[in-house]
Amino acid sequence: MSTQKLKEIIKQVLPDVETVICWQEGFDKLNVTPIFITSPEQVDKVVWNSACAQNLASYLPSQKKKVAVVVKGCDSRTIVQYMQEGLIDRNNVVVIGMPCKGIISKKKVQKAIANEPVEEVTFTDDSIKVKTPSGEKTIAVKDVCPSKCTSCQFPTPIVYDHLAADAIESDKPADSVYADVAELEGKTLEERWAYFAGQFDKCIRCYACRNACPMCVCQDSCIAETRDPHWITQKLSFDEKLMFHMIHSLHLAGRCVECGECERVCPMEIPVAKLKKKINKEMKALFDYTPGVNPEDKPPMYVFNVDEAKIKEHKL
Amino acid sequence: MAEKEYAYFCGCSLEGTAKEYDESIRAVMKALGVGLVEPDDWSCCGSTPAHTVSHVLAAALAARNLSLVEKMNKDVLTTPCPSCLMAFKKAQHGMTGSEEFKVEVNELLDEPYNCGVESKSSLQIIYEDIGLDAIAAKVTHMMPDLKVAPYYGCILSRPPEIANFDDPENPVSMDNVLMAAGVEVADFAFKLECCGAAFGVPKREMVNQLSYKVLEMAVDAGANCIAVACPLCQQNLDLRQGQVNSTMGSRFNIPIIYFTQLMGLAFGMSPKELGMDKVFVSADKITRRITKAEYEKIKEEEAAAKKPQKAKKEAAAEETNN
Amino acid sequence: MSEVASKELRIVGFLCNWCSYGGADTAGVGRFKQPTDLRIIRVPCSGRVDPMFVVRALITGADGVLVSGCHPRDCHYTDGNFYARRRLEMLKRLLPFLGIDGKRFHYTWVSASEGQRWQQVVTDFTKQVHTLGPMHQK
Amino acid sequence: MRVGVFICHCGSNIAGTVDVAKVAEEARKMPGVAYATAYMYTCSEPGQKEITDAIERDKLDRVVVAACSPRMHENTFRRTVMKAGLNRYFFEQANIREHVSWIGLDKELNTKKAIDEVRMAVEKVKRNKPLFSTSFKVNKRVLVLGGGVAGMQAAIDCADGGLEVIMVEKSPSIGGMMARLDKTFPTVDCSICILGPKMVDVAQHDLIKLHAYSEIAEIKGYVGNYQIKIRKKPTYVDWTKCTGCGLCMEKCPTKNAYDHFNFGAAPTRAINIPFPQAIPKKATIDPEFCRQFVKGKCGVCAKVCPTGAINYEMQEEIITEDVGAIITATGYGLMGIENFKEYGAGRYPDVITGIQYERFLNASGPTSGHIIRPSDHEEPKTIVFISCVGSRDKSLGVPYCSNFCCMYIAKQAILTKDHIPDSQSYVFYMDIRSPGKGYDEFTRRAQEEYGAKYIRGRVSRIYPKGKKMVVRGADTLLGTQVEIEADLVVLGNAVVSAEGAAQMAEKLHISYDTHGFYVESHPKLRPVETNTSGVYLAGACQGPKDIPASVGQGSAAAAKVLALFSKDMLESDPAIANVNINTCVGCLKCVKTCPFQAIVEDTLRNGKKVAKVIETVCAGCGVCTSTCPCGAIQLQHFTDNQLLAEVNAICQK
Repeated sequence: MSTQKLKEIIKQVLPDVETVICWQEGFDKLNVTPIFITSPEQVDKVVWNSACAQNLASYLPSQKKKVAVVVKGCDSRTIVQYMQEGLIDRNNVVVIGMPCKGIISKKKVQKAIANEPVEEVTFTDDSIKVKTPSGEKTIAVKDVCPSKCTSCQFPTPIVYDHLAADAIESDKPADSVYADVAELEGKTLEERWAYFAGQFDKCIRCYACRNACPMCVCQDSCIAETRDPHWITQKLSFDEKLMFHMIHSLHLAGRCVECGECERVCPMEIPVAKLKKKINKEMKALFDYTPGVNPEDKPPMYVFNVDEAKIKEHKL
Repeated sequence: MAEKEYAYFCGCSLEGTAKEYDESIRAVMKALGVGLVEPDDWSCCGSTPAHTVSHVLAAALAARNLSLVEKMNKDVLTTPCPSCLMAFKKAQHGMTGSEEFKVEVNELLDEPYNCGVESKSSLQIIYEDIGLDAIAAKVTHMMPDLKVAPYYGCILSRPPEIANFDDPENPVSMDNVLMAAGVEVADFAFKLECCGAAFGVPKREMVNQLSYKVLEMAVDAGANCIAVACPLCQQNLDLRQGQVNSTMGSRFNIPIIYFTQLMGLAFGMSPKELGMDKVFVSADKITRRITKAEYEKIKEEEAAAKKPQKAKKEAAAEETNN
Repeated sequence: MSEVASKELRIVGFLCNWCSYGGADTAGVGRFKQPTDLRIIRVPCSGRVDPMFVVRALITGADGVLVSGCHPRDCHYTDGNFYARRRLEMLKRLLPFLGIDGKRFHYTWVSASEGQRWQQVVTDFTKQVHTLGPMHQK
Repeated sequence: MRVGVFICHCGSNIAGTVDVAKVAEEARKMPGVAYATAYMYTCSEPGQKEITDAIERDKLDRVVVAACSPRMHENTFRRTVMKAGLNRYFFEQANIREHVSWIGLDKELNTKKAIDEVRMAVEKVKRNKPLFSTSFKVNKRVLVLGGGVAGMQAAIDCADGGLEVIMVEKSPSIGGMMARLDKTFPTVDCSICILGPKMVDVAQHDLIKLHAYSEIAEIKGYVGNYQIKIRKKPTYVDWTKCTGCGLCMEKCPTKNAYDHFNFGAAPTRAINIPFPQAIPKKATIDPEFCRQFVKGKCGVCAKVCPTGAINYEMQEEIITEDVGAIITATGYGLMGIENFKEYGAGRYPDVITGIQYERFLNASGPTSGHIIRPSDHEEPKTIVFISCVGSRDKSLGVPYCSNFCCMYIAKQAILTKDHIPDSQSYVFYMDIRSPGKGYDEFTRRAQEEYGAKYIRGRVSRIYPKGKKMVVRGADTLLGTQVEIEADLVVLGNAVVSAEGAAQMAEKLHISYDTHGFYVESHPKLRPVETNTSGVYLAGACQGPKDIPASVGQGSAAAAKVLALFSKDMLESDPAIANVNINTCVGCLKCVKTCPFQAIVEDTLRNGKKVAKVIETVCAGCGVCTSTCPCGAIQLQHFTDNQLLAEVNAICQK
């Protein structure tokens, strides 16, 4: 594993930065949490394994001084998007890239071990061995990974200053990215409505998805909770739940970097990212734009062409 | 297997009076690598009489054939006859423009027509799909005595919103096709003039007068041949040329040849194969052919003879300017 | 007309002040008869129309939403409708994915002089929404 | 909150198809409504008094009037509520005439719709905030775009009124289309004789600054304060040295340059002064034809110029002028002859356009006033004029009448007879449109005194026959086909918008119609204003117009500018964007999308980055408001909550 190299890089960059944002072990080995390293002694706490799910780049816009951050390939798109939107100063960020072959979804692992308490976890490159009171179980990462890993196009970060392991090429076909969207598109209007109505009705409006989203820049000013403007009431009705998810999706139009944090943190297991992925698919079709890939790109909703090649006038 | 393949509707005229049009099109298309497939069991396009009686019934006659094309999984139908073409285009225009009309027409058909076929004249296919370069590449022979007035007739490019091809007032497609085939083309002002059309039966004198004007203008333009793309035009100008002469006191003897026949001659095909023997006013005297190589040699010699004069003239001009 | 009159549906229109609202006025002045389902909200520019207004209207009871602005290049604010075009096209493509028929939402361009075009847009869109019927309840 | 609702009958305009009493009754039930009534004519003086009285009597603090379109009377009623002491933004107008009573047939449904419109207005007005204008200084200089007769009239009137005028003309001389004309109808007086003095006035007026051979590069700013960038195109002649002696033109060896002034009626020299009365009377080199540019050698004009004014290295120059108002008088164009395929599309030299013929008639034209046939320079005897060539022809995209062709064709027929007494003119026409003073008499004179033969019908084809052009058309009065063997055919080709009219409109932020003509603010009551305050229209840029109408509009536009500039300070529209610095997260997406660059980044004292609106630059489009994810930037008077209130008023499950 490349944990050792990661630690070396962190030690190397630490003197130049205020803090290094990385992962550490949480209350058990399946739960990894962020660590903000400010002194060399903390470096030993650093872990790198398939449980390192958090998108640490999310912390960047709120940093006032120069920091270093460790990112997986998927997380790096967040940095690129921040650069496109001018939300970070690239000169103030040291990016430590961590090539990644896939992470695990805690929820899927827990299901695989029937929600038993976790006693010990051993990580190998492509599997994890979980020890529970009823015994040991080896699970392949690909069987419990979040859906984003199954179509991962960027196993190696797009931007980085240091790379903590050898770069990896994607072995997933490009058209697999929107396979789930395409599958839904194949259904009827009524089936899709039934699907989304069922999913969004589960929402408890905890806003965890919003809080985890790296692109939700509004922080405390989120219009889901303001009276001025009063887009949405506090009523826990389906309409208001749907409205909230539409607000989230529309605000992320052409900006969602598909890091999957919203779905990872959702306690109700709502496929929160689906609508955003659909918009991304359309952004690709309309403007040949994929969020968080090229720092020189401009998010399509903030620019225009006088003659839009792909937008045709709609007839009644 | 041909490179391109189109559904082909020859229509009734091309099975009879305009046999040579059909023969020459098939020959030329084959040479150009285009396949033509006739729909099985095609029927009358509706022609001129049908739409004067009922638009719905006329459209149904046309749509029946179009639905056959749909069944062949073809989305383009080509027909050499402008009258058939207009019948198909009008049916298409009416049925796509109005859902009501479409339903009305389809009620009359065994197999409904879903409006998935675009009809194009064979001239359009040759001009747009095959292209001038491909035509020029096939030319083996030149006809140095020939000067042609291209005559389009009234409905090949009109009305523009239905025909949707070439310029409605000054079409140039046949001019360009013939020029690509190495044929000299005259500037002909009566490209679209009425030949008299189907009035040859009820009002023969009128047709004679109208045809006379077209023939006269062609001769005035210095042409010794009129190229046509319509069986009816051909008939009025060729078959009735004698009638014109006797009623108008003229002495026209100008061959009326389908543009595809001229293309075929330029491609080196035999006059027999192109049905050149089926026209009334013979074109034998004006269609003397020499090979392209011979022609180019003559041209080179002519240019060489002119060159010293030209150079001298240019030098003189330069001097006066400075 | 009788079909429309028998049962009105709720259609919300967002019209830019300079072109489409003027076009609707022109239609009125010309007495170009239209179905009565539409309720018009005046905005300065189609660029002011946040797609969330459309969503809010559709979620809270509208059966159809129509947005109309100045023709591209003719925006009173130069670029407003260019932004609108991108945003509304995005929404137009998203709605059916969610299960809301895209035909319930239409965006178009009508200038202040196009009274007849406005009549046509309203008539056709109202007809289109009526063929879909009332918006589904959850 | 106490809202007053006033429903206008508008005579029977509204009350005829809307149950206004029912609307008032329903309005009374709406939350917050303290008073509701219906009145015969709310906009009348007693109607307005009804409103002010009610505000006082019922202590109303918000007012809704349900009447005609707010585009009609919003300002009227805003002034009314202001008179009664309310802020003028505490007013909303529900449009129940144009959008309800005039378009719906069913009274019951109309009434229902009117009630909804009132409910929306009530909900909106309850959320309206008092807004206050700020004053700003006016730059009392005016830009006149175009030096044709309309622009010149506007410039002279403004300057006579004491305003500084900047005139920008794209061609080398002012004068426009009128300078090209030989005579004017219906008086048949010499065009340049009456225009010339005006041109001199423009040139010599102390307050008019002329930029000829120049174009607008950029327009920034707003009413009262525009910054104009003017591109002075290179003439390759130093105009400060050029005396207009014309020696260069005489000696220029390139004799085949396209003559823009003569519309190509004959070729000209590559260095030329467009016409003898040109102002400024200076030479310009056409680099498209000049040998020095095309071949890289010649230099004849530089050799012969007595003042050494020729400068082949001249570059374009951008200058800046600040003005407070703009008069647009950019004129019109003519449809190209290539569109008329049935008339030969320019292939026949003896088929020419009306303006080319005008140049042949003109004593200072290419033939010194001799009518010739371009093909062989012989004098034509049979001349056919065709009117409505392109005009009133939907298939060419010109459904409108070009306004003055009937008249100039009559004039040209008269002049033809004067020039060539043994000539015969024929005029093919659709209708004779001569509704001006003395106009119809004039067309009768052409026929009765000058023997022009008028044939009512269209020409279907023109074709050559020997040296003649055969014009074949229909005579619809006789019901026959006619063929005329003409020596010369003159086409009255359609008037179209000026080249680049659309791009100019985009620079000016004004509307143009599908044909490229500029749209006035109101077709009847505001004919020279545009929807952009500070920009006015004069002449044919708004639609085909003859000389008297263009001159009238020039003066009208000047009067509007003089009225605008009669105040030293202007009031700003307070309906602009406003940033809530508490909720702004400083993502600055609004800065990216603002079409006017009216939003900038600002840093608060606590170091927080926020957006800031430059009030005078903001035009109030609201693109920022729909861009802002957290609703921190709100377009005043069209805030999210105000629009949501309207949505909620109609969408309730």
